[in-house]
Amino acid sequence: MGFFIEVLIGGLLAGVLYSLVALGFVLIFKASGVFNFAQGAMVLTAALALVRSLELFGQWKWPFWLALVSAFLFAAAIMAVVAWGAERLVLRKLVNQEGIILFMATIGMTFFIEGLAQTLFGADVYPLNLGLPKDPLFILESLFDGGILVNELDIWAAVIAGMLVAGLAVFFQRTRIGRALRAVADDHAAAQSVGIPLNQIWFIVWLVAGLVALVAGAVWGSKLGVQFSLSLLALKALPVLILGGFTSVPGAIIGGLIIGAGEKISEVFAGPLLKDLGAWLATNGATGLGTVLGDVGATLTGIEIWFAYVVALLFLLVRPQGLFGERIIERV
Amino acid sequence: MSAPPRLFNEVLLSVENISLSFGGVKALTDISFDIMKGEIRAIIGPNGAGKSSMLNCINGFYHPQQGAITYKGVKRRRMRPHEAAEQGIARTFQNIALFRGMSTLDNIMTGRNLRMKTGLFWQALHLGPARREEIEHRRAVERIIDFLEIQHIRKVPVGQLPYGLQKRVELGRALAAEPELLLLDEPMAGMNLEEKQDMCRFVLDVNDEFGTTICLIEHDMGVVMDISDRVVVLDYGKKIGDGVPEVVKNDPAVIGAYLGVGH
Amino acid sequence: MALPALTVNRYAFGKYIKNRRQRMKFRTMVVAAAAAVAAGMTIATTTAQAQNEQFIPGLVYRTGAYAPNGIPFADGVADYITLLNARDGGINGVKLTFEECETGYATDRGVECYERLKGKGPTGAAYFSPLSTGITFALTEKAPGDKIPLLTMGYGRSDSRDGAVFTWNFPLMGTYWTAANVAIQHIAKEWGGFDKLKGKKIALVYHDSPYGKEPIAALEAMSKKYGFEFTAIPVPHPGTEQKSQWLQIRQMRPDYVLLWGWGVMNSAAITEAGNVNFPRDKMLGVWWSGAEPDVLPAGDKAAGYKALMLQHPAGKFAVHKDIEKFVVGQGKSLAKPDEIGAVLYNRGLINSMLGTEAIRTAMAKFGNKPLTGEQVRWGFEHLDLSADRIKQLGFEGMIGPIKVTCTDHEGTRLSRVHQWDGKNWKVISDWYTGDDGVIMPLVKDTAAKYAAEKKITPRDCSKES
Amino acid sequence: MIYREAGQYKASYQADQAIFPIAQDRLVMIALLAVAFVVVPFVASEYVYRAVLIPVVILSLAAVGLNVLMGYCGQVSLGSGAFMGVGAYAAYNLGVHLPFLNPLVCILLGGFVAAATGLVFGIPSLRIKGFYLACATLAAQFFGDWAFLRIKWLTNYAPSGSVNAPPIQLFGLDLSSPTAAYLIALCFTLVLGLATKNIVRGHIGRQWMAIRDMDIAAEIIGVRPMYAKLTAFAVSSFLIGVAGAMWAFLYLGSWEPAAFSIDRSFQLMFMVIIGGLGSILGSVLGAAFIVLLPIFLNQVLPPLGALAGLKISTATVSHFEAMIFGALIVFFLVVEPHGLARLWSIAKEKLRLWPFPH
Repeated sequence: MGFFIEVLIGGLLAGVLYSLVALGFVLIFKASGVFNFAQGAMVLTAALALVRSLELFGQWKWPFWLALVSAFLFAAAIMAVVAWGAERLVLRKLVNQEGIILFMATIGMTFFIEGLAQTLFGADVYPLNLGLPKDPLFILESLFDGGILVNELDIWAAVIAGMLVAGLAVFFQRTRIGRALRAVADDHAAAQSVGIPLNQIWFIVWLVAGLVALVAGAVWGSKLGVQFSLSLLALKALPVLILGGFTSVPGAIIGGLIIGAGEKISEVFAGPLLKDLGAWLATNGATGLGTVLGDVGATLTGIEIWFAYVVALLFLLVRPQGLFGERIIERV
Repeated sequence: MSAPPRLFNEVLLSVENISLSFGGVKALTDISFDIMKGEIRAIIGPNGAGKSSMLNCINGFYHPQQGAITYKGVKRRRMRPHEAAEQGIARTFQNIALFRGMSTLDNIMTGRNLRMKTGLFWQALHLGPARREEIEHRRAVERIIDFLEIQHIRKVPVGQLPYGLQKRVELGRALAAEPELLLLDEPMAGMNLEEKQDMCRFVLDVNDEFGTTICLIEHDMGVVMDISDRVVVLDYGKKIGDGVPEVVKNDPAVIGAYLGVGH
Repeated sequence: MALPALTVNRYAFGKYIKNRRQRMKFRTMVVAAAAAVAAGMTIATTTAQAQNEQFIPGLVYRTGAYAPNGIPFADGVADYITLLNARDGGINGVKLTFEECETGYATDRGVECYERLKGKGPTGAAYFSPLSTGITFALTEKAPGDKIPLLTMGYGRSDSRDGAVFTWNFPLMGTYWTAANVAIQHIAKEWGGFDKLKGKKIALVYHDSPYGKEPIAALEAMSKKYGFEFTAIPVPHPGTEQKSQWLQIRQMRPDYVLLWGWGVMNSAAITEAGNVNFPRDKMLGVWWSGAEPDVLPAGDKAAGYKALMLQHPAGKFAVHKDIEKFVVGQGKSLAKPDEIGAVLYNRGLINSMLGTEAIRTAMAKFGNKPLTGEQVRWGFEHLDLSADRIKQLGFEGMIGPIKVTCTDHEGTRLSRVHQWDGKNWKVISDWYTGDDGVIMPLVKDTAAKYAAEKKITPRDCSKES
Repeated sequence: MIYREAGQYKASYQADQAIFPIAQDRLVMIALLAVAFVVVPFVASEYVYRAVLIPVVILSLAAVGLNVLMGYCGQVSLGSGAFMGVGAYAAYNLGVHLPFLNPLVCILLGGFVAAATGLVFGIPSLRIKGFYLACATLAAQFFGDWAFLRIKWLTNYAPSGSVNAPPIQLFGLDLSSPTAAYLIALCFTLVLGLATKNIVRGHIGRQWMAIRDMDIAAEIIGVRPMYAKLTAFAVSSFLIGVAGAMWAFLYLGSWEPAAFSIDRSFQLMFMVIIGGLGSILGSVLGAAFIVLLPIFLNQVLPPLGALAGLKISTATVSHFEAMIFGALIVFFLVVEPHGLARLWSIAKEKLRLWPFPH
């Protein structure tokens, strides 16, 4: 039981990290209908800018807090440039194109941004230390033998994600720009007709997505070191998106939690469970079936790579618009 | 057209006590009427009266919660739209629903797909049965193209056509299926006088030459009163009138609905 | 002059605009295409090729997910060849030309590079080092036809050491089955003998690809032989997320964990091991999981982690002095200063050293002139580096003697273990030798299967000179 | 002047429905075929075969397959890499378990297995649309990746999970030379490409396009969405599967599952979109473009730098290559979102009017 809870918690915390990446996708999709594949590349770029400038300021013997703040500001500025480029050089020229064309354009951007980021900041692996604690913690030791293991960094990541979502909520609900963003998300043409400047809004949304990418990059970077593989995280966020719905911020969070927990639990328990079932069947007469099941159980490792997608897929079959997506009423 | 009313004696389709709602919103309430074989039947009513919803029920796109639809004497079970099409119901749409990436010819050819049966294998070879079939149906489609006088836009992608012509192509696509019942959803909306006259002519000719039963929704009262045999009037999802144009025209309830009296 | 009608027909006007736009588009495209072709033409002016040069190609990946590992290796490879040219004027008076081609770790790009470079120079490419499992597989098919040897130092198919079947493959210095065997030897030694393995649990955390799966067959065989319990835990590519694998390990409590990762997977594994408090000094990585980029991102958590060595350690040796003098000093080095002496940089040096020594060996037979791939293959098969020769070359302390034969394309089965102390890699073991009693049956078995699938008749090595 | 169709009258519907109704097009096509089959084998070097022609020809077929699904039927798929893999592994297993089958037959049969798999993974498309479907097809991709690695039977219990293609022979003739591989691939691609063209201009193709353009209207006029979508998935997967089997047998020879990873799926999608959605010719142009562009950039950048007096390192070249590749894709989409095929038809339009454009 203790182990199950441990896996569950581990999965939920991993899910939070997926959500961080998924959030960026949702923001941009909601506001501009663009499925932004470059989100992963933005995570990489932000993290590279952060870690390299931090390194540089460290060499200049700046105090850590100053270096850290300046590095974040520098990375944010880089993301602003990316957002500006995306809006000015790509989106603006592709207004009214089909979704798939826009999607394709963001893949083109992915190549460009990745190439540029590596040219500017290097292609090596750079350890990132933000002063976040990274030690394992054991909780509830009185209840379970050996306690439940959680990692401090993961908890910090969850706290940061929580703050980020809260911040976004305030931004969307309470600020003028936020309201404009929501208006644009509801209806581009209508928003434009009441005088909301679309281009400006798109820039802001890409900037916000860039800042989310910066946070994701900082957290993932502290975990893995800043390196190219960070851009592959985009793929981890996709099942979260289909489960949570492309347009829902809470969906990205809840979807992340479900996917995270689901894939960890399936990876850890599905194979052994089938193996045990096979062994039980084999000893209880059904030898043939037992062996087959045992073999299947033995094969059933490494399934987390597709398990999340299958969960999301099955869910979609029941609810094609995802967990929190808007219901589609078809008309002619 | 003050000719004496035409007489029909065979019911093609009858709608009995239909109710349809989306969530809490009632689109249709307890509607009954029938369509006789060979007639031109109009459905009129103010915006939001449920006219399009009614057509959607007839061709199986919406499924009414209550009531029954009997078509050709058979009470219909819940069905998908393409099954309605297989039984000989074709339609056009209020907002043009052509296949924008395809040419006029291909759009109308698609209308005949129900009658084209060769499988993938012959299609891939494009020989023998597949080629024969293609040419035979091309002939039929060319007759429709001639009938609608759209020869010159045969190979033009429909997305590039002006509105009036698109409407005509859409009619052609529906005709290509050689339907028994043709549902027209505002076929003349947004047209100028000349285009309307053309379209009226086509509708009447179709009814005359092919004996196709037609059920149309139209806002232009002049057109409706001129070409239809009988008219159903809907308002707020309820039927408020039904009968030959002369009677409906003078029905106080109908006048009230249109002029806003009594509400 | 009659004015045209003031009311412009909107439809026609729209059409005009559209045509105009299309024409503009078209013009842009034509101009762009013309510029590209012009650029291509300019490039086509090829530089004259000297006739007395030996061409050596380099397949590298300096970008993408594996770049952190690919860069130092590629720098080492290039720097050693630069050194030979600068210090010795090449090999026996034959100058070496070297050209890199970026594969990005992608198989089709690798094949393209191979095809592009194999015919360069007066005699074609001397040998190829594919540096990726996928590219190695694809080139193994093509090398026999082109008669170019493949130097796959410490990677590739483990059965390709059987030179009778794999005539053109040279997995010098060690295969994964050697690695697996040496790993178990080291664990047994730590525990005080092979009999101590009985009943113990050893887990393998591996990159879920042919590379990662390669050692499983050997480990399973040894688990039967020595009686330890063996569990293989796959990590899906790219290995950024390993929580479930390490939670399983925490639950299973193995006595030792072997790590067969590449790229980000290594540092992520070490980090997660720290997260579940699995002792790092009970982890042993393969030689592709034991370089600086694998431990640095994990920070303090990496301290104590061990890895097999492809014989050589990190640090600077005699050859590095020459590198400093002839390459770095002349501003010809590709490497950043702190890279020189890093594990993968040193491995790159050795890779080039073995390749060029094979050329030297072949020159002894075929003469001091640029050689064909076929002649270099002969050189590989007769490569024999004694301890003295290695000292001469400046590699003393890095590698042991190596002797390649027709039956043994691996040449040596020596290996050691080093440990990361948080700052540096420290050699902590003596030399081990791979046990052919364990490895050989596997090699024979799979090589025969390969020969059957490919309809290859193995060479009779007793008849080879 | 040269490209005039004036005076060419079509006397029958059959002539009007021909693939190349204009005589000049037919001539050009015949000339192209002659070059491809007769001239190329005499002039192409091995590099051209292995690095350019064979990949382009094989990936063209895969792109045609994906175009059937995406361009004609409007169903976005990111699982095409896996379907190539299904074709490859199916062909491999057929060869292993039925050794009397010729490898070329195995390649074709591999396509049928892929078609069956495509049918299964096409079922979600009946309910899911757009990007949701795109992401859902990733399930097929990752499931494929996993299955090829983990189900040992599929790789004939090879310890490392890598597999080898049998040598290609026909009637005792050894067909392992690059020329033979190229000609075989060319035949497969041409025949299947022609068959696909036939399908898309017939009533099944029209059903696909109807579903693509407006699925609801299509169903109302009698197109059965299930039949249309599933045939599209099956035909598409068949073509992609045959391409995958060729990729494995004729190009790689020996491969690991990563050869059919998600990168391949994205590459195919690039080809289809850059080439032009809903165009067979576009698929071929797209495949050529996407295969050749990186090679071109890679070869041209260093000398270009040298001209400018810079020595560009391999790393910089590859970073620049990525940047230029990405920028060119965006540029293309901005200039012509309908792809190379549309540019081609604009060019023909020009040629028709030339030299008197007004």
